[in-house]
Amino acid sequence: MKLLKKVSLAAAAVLGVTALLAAPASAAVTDETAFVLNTFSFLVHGFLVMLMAAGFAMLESGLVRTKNTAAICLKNIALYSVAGIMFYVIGYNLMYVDVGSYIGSFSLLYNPSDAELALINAEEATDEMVAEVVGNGYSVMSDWFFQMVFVATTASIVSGTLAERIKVWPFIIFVVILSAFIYPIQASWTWGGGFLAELGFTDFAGSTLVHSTGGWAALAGAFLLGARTGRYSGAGVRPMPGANLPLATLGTFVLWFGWFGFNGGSQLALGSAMDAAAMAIVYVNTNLAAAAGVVTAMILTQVLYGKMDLTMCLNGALAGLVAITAGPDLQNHFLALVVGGIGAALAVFAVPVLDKLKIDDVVGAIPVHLVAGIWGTLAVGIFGSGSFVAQLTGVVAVGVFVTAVSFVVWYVLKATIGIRVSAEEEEMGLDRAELGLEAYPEFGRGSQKL
Amino acid sequence: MKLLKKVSLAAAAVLGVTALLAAPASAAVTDETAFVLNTFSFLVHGFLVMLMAAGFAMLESGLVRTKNTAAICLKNIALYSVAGIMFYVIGYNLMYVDVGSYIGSFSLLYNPSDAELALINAEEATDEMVAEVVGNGYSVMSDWFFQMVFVATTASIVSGTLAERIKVWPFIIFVVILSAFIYPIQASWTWGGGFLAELGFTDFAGSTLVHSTGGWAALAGAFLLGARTGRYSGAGVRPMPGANLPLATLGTFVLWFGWFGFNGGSQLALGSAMDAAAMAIVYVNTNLAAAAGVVTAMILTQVLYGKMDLTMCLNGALAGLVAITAGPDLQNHFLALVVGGIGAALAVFAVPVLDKLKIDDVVGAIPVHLVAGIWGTLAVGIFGSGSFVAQLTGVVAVGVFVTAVSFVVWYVLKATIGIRVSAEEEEMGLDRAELGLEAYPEFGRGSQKL
Amino acid sequence: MKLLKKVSLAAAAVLGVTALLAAPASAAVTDETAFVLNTFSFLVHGFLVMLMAAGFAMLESGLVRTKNTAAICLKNIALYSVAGIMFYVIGYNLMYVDVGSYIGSFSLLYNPSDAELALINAEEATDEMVAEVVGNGYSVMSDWFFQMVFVATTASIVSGTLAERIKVWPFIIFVVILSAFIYPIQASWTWGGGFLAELGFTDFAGSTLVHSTGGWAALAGAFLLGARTGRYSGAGVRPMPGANLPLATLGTFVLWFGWFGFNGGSQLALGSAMDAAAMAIVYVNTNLAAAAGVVTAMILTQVLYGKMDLTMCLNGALAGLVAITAGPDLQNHFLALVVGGIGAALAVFAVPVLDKLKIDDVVGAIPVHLVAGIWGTLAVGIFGSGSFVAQLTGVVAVGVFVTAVSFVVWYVLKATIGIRVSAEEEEMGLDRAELGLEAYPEFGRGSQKL
Amino acid sequence: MKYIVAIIKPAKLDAVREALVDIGVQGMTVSEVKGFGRQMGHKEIYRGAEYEVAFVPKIKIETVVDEAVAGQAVDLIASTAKSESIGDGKIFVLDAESALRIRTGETGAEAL
Amino acid sequence: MKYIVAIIKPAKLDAVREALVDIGVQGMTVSEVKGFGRQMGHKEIYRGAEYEVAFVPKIKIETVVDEAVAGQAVDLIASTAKSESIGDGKIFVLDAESALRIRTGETGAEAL
Amino acid sequence: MKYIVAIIKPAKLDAVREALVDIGVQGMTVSEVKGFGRQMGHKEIYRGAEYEVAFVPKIKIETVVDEAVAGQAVDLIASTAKSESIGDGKIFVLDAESALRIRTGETGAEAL
Ligand SMILES: Nc1ncnc2c1ncn2[C@@H]1O[C@H](COP(=O)(O)OP(=O)(O)O)[C@@H](O)[C@H]1O
Ligand SMILES: Nc1ncnc2c1ncn2[C@@H]1O[C@H](COP(=O)(O)OP(=O)(O)O)[C@@H](O)[C@H]1O
Ligand SMILES: Nc1ncnc2c1ncn2[C@@H]1O[C@H](COP(=O)(O)OP(=O)(O)O)[C@@H](O)[C@H]1O
Repeated sequence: MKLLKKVSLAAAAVLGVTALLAAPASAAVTDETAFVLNTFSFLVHGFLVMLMAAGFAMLESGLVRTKNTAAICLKNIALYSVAGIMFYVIGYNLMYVDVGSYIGSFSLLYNPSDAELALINAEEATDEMVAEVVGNGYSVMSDWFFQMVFVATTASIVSGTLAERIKVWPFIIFVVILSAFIYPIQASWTWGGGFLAELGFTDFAGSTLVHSTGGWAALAGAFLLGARTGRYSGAGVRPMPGANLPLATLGTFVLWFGWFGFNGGSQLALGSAMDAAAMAIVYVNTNLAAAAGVVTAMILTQVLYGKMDLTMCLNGALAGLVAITAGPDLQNHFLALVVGGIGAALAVFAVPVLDKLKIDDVVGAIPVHLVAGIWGTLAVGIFGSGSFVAQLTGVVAVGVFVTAVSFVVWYVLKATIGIRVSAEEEEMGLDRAELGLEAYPEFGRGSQKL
Repeated sequence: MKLLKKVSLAAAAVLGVTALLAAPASAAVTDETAFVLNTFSFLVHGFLVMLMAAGFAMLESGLVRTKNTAAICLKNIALYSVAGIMFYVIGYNLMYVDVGSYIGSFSLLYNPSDAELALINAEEATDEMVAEVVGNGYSVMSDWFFQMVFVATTASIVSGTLAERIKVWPFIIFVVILSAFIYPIQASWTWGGGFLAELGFTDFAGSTLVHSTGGWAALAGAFLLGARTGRYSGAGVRPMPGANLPLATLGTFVLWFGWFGFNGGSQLALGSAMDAAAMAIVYVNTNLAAAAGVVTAMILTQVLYGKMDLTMCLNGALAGLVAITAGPDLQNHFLALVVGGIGAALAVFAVPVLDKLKIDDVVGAIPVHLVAGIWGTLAVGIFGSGSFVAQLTGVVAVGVFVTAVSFVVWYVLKATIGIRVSAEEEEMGLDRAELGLEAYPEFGRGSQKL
Repeated sequence: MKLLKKVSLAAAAVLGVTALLAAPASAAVTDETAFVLNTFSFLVHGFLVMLMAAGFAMLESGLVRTKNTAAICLKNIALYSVAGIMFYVIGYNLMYVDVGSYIGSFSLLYNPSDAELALINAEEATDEMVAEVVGNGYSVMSDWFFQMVFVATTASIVSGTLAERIKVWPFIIFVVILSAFIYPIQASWTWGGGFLAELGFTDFAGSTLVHSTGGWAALAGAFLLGARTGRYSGAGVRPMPGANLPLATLGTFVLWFGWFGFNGGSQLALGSAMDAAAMAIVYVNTNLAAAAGVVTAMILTQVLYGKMDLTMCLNGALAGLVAITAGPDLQNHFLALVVGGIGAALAVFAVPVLDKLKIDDVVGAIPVHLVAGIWGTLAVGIFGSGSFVAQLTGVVAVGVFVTAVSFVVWYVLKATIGIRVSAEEEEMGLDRAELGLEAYPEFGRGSQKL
Repeated sequence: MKYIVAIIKPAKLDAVREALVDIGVQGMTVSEVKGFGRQMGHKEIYRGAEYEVAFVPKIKIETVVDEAVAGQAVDLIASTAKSESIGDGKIFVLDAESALRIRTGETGAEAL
Repeated sequence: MKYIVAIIKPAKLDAVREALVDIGVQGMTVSEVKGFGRQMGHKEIYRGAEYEVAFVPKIKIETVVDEAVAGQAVDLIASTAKSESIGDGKIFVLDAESALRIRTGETGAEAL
Repeated sequence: MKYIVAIIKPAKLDAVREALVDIGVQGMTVSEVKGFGRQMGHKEIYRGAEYEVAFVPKIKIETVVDEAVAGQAVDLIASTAKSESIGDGKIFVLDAESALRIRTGETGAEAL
């Protein structure tokens, strides 16, 4: 279990050294090799998580209606880009640099360490140069890369909930604030070594820090944005079926794939047998929790509705993944089935509840990321090594902060430039209204063949 | 060439040690480093194979008709989930734990080793703890993860053949039995070190153990399930063109991508220069065989039908991959072109033959996985290091066992709960009949825009 | 910065050794470990680049009209296959084996080294065997694999520009010549250590060698092939909107994902802390340049056209990636934003310019790969370590050679078998005309449901 | 019997259907069409090139009704489909000589 | 000449086409439509919310035939398209004043 | 008023629309249809099995015009849509009893 997503590495490095002194040199992993392996782990797991941006894009493209598909594609590639830039500009520093209890440094930009540049630029690398670089345990930019992709995930969650009616630019502005301030600040409390970390709150890969955070921000937005026109008009709910379920399925598989990077990489080190073994355990728990989520959703929808609902089963897989994310280091894999299954069940039940509350969540991001994320975080206090009270504190602290700030930001956006397209534009679809094109110009009603 | 997918590792470890003693310590790979590399190889190659589940889902989504698309998506994510769970519950133990000649242990669940847990939970890791863990050569759960994804592949093959007419639940039940018993038992004969291994039968990554096994199970099912209504009515064959060929193309590329994990990871070790060099050879053969498959299918369909058939070219790529899977360690890469090309040719010719036999294989899984799988396995006896007789014996033994057991299982399912939807449901499409929704609700006939 | 994509490795190995002697053996990376890591880096980054073939296939499938979708899918899987085979048959040798100033060896086929086969086949690996293999720094076939996937990228670029009107077979023939001769010969000048390398021209991962090369070949083809019928008839340009923008978006994300392999792997080594740190820097620059490209395109299209154009934003991401590819080792990441942003801006402006010139580039490959590729190469002479004159020389030399040879090849093809389908076939669509099937048989006009 | 062809805005379909049902119209057949008329299509920009989409999506309702209710049906469709904005559509009435219900073989008014 | 409009179940299209060809009908035009009638649409559940799909997929066949064969054609369509189950569809007959074959300029019966 | 139904080749749509506009036809409604006629469908091979695609894609234009211009409109459509190759299509003319512009309530010729 890693309290601090960064500090731990020092530990790892130390452990490497211990082993080194203890064991015959020839048997252990050398410091430089550990450095390379730790760095490569960040890069490999980082590119896996990066692909989750594509996963979200496909999931959401499949679950919106055709007339809003191009807009959601644009939002997804835009948010991934903006989140990365803002995290480079300031986010990372607020999250990890000189973190006190509540926030890091306001310094701008984050670049390679002088030690690394010295080594890279050296005519002839001296022993000391190497040692100084290796001392950090991993390359600084590999860590930045791995941390960066998490921010984008948080932003992706928001886009799914608010799809089909939010204007593009206000959404982008919210992403700027989310990735530059909201996410990094709350994350510094735990992974940055802030007060939640000291409190003993633990979140291995971000059920709360990443997924619930996205969920809370989405909830605040959905509340102020309102439901899609006609969604809750008159009696009951008017479904607006997703237009392309194979894409939604692809997106879910890609997210599942990326999650091995999300959780596996959060072991944060690969420089020792201990880390390698622990990482493998994380992979297995991640996969089993998702599998349990799918099966749970299949059975539940069959029983509740008399038919399996594919979209709910996809949600189930993701809910299982979100739930296990806070503690994928469970040492008895059977518990991963339990955690994932319960997470999926909660998501399945949460979907109609949200509709009752007239909170319109287009892709089910709130049930999946917020509800299952809370459950997963608390589960660490039940099955895992964490304390329930500490876990609960973390959930509440992050929830209150993110919801409050997001609400204010959304509110200001709404009051100023406005966040919602006009009724006509909504009827016409965001693709034509905001992008002036169509996602599938040759299919169905809008066909440009005519 | 690895006879036993597990035992070999010990060998690798040993070799590591030898090299270690022989060479100046500073030059060789240390034991712990080898452990980390072996483990990481399982994880990286494992996540590649995991993505093949998405590849199969897209391939099949693209090759069925729209009205059955959501159902095939559901089956694909369900089978991947169920296969993983069953392999955890019992499959792995039947395949690898205390394997005699014909079957492993009936014990339940498979969890991390005590040595690993001891190391992970240690306040201070002692030298002995590390040594004990490292002694195994790789982390136990990393191996489980890599083995698990193979089971899912076997199940995916079945779903493609039986698409568009099989009921979801009976199919799931078959997958439970396939992944819990049928696959592990026959796999134990070879990779578990059973009688086929002793006989000298060799199957590097599973042309027979994985692909033909899936093919035989699919064949038995197709025989009992019958063809899609109207498929062979009256004169000749009525084609039912796949509804979304870009998705089928994407699926094929993704499978090709995953195959580097499938074959490359089956080197089973990365802890020495020898293993690294051998793994690179596997990658190259895998890619060349697939490429030869595509080109062969292009030329053949051009010559035979006067037009290139995209779906056949996709099948050709996969047939090339399946064919090389039994022996991707060929030391002259030119032979990979030969093996892959012949595999593709056999698949192209097998497609109409199956139609003659009125065996309705929706996506061509039998030509690709069974026919090319048999060829690839025998090819090891021709071009590779294996003995032809041993290879033939393996093909027959596995074929008889899998077909017989699958037939019985399908038969019982058919006689009890039934495996086929009604004619009306088939006409309506499995999506509406079994899932109560549509994969593309806004396109074409079923459009919910009206 | 690597002048020679191969030679550098020797350097890396040497450095490894130096560090070794200098430092206490136990602290450094051992030679064999470095060999394994270098090899694994080639394999991992190689499979990432391989997936770019799928990315191009989806991008192009999404940007053509439905009636030409299956044909573009076929071309994409065919070109990847053919390029790989031809690079094995002769390309690699022309590029890397005994390169003088202008060309390598005309020898055929490329197989594992005797040293590696000796080690792999040894009953008992001797110390010397290992040392001899390790001496090479990386496994020879892992390098071949990584180099091979680059050729396919070059060919993919061509297919996008010429889509919707070129005949399949002539295109394939061009790909044969491109991957067997045109690409390897010009690449040998730089990465093979030829005259451009001596001149000090540098191209880290191929802005010029890969992307501009593809762009020049496409330009020559587009010029001789002519525009799609009706595209420039009468006043102004008649747009022919891409039929499936979610697929185009997916393709862009997949390309972005693969680009970490493209640029990251071009560090060519992972066997030391220096290489690992440098590789991480490459990853970060790659991501930031693409992100800047997206944001730039969003803002530009909003300002220029009053609406964001999704397809231009996708182009922007790719233009940013192409631009940074020549020098992703920038040590101040802020510059990556500048390089990527300018690359995207140039691409956005180039699109209408090409239309003015009546050069019909279906997917915008020329603005993205040629224009941004030139910019990125020159940028190394501005922000990076390269000399502007040397960079310019390289751009011109490669441009002249590739354009001239491509023009001749296209010309001969046109004069002999012809390269363009008939007007009727074009109206009917290449899918029915050349493949005799439809990509989406159930949707829209061609629906086979009737 | 009258064969009524109504071209309306897609958003109005449900309202029109319900209105017709209320006055006892038992059936109708609907299709997605493209319309050209006074409501000009819109200009769009794609990759920097401006172009005109000449046709606008419309819904065509075909319903055969008894002489007696024809006028009422037309008025009802008109009032329900009206949005006062350009492009509301048209209603055409043709004469239908006969109608037949396939299932029962009934003809004339019974068939509607 | 008579303008026959037949709304049938999609599954019956091929049978009807062949039947018509047998009695010498040389051409027809077909479109995918949605039907509303006695055969009510079906209920579906999506993400826990039940809803009604009001319209059912149907096929519309339009064929213009000579006065003489009109009756026979209608009966034939009716008998072939019949499945006795609700939703079999309707056949309407209108009068067509003229027909013209674009390719040849032929008019009247020759044009059919 | 006349109700003109023209079945043409998809490629001819733009030309026909412009021609009609030139003679003052203010509106038309277009749909994608499948045609069966003398122009037989084409054979295709899929995965080694040959089959016949019976129907060919066509465009159906419906336009209601004033008695006066009907003849001219028909001739114009015919001349514009003609390619002399089989499958050019047909033009049918029916009588329309009334027309109504929903937006304004205008009827008769004003409604067109
Ligand atoms: N003469 C006509 N014949 C057939 N359809 C017509 C005719 N005129 C208009 N339409 C249909 O009615 C729709 C609306 O007509 P339009 O002139 O655009 O607006 P408005 O109904 O407000 O006058 C058109 O899109 C077209 O589908
Ligand atoms: N009055 C009508 N006008 C136009 N189409 C009709 C009418 N009545 C029925 N239809 C078409 O016929 C189809 C079948 O009619 P329906 O009443 O559902 O079953 P049945 O034909 O068995 O009575 C409907 O779906 C609709 O498309
Ligand atoms: N009797 C008919 N009724 C309705 N539509 C017809 C009829 N005959 C032909 N058509 C339509 O006209 C199209 C062209 O007719 P076809 O006989 O194929 O060629 P041509 O118009 O050159 O004789 C057909 O595809 C069909 O859509």
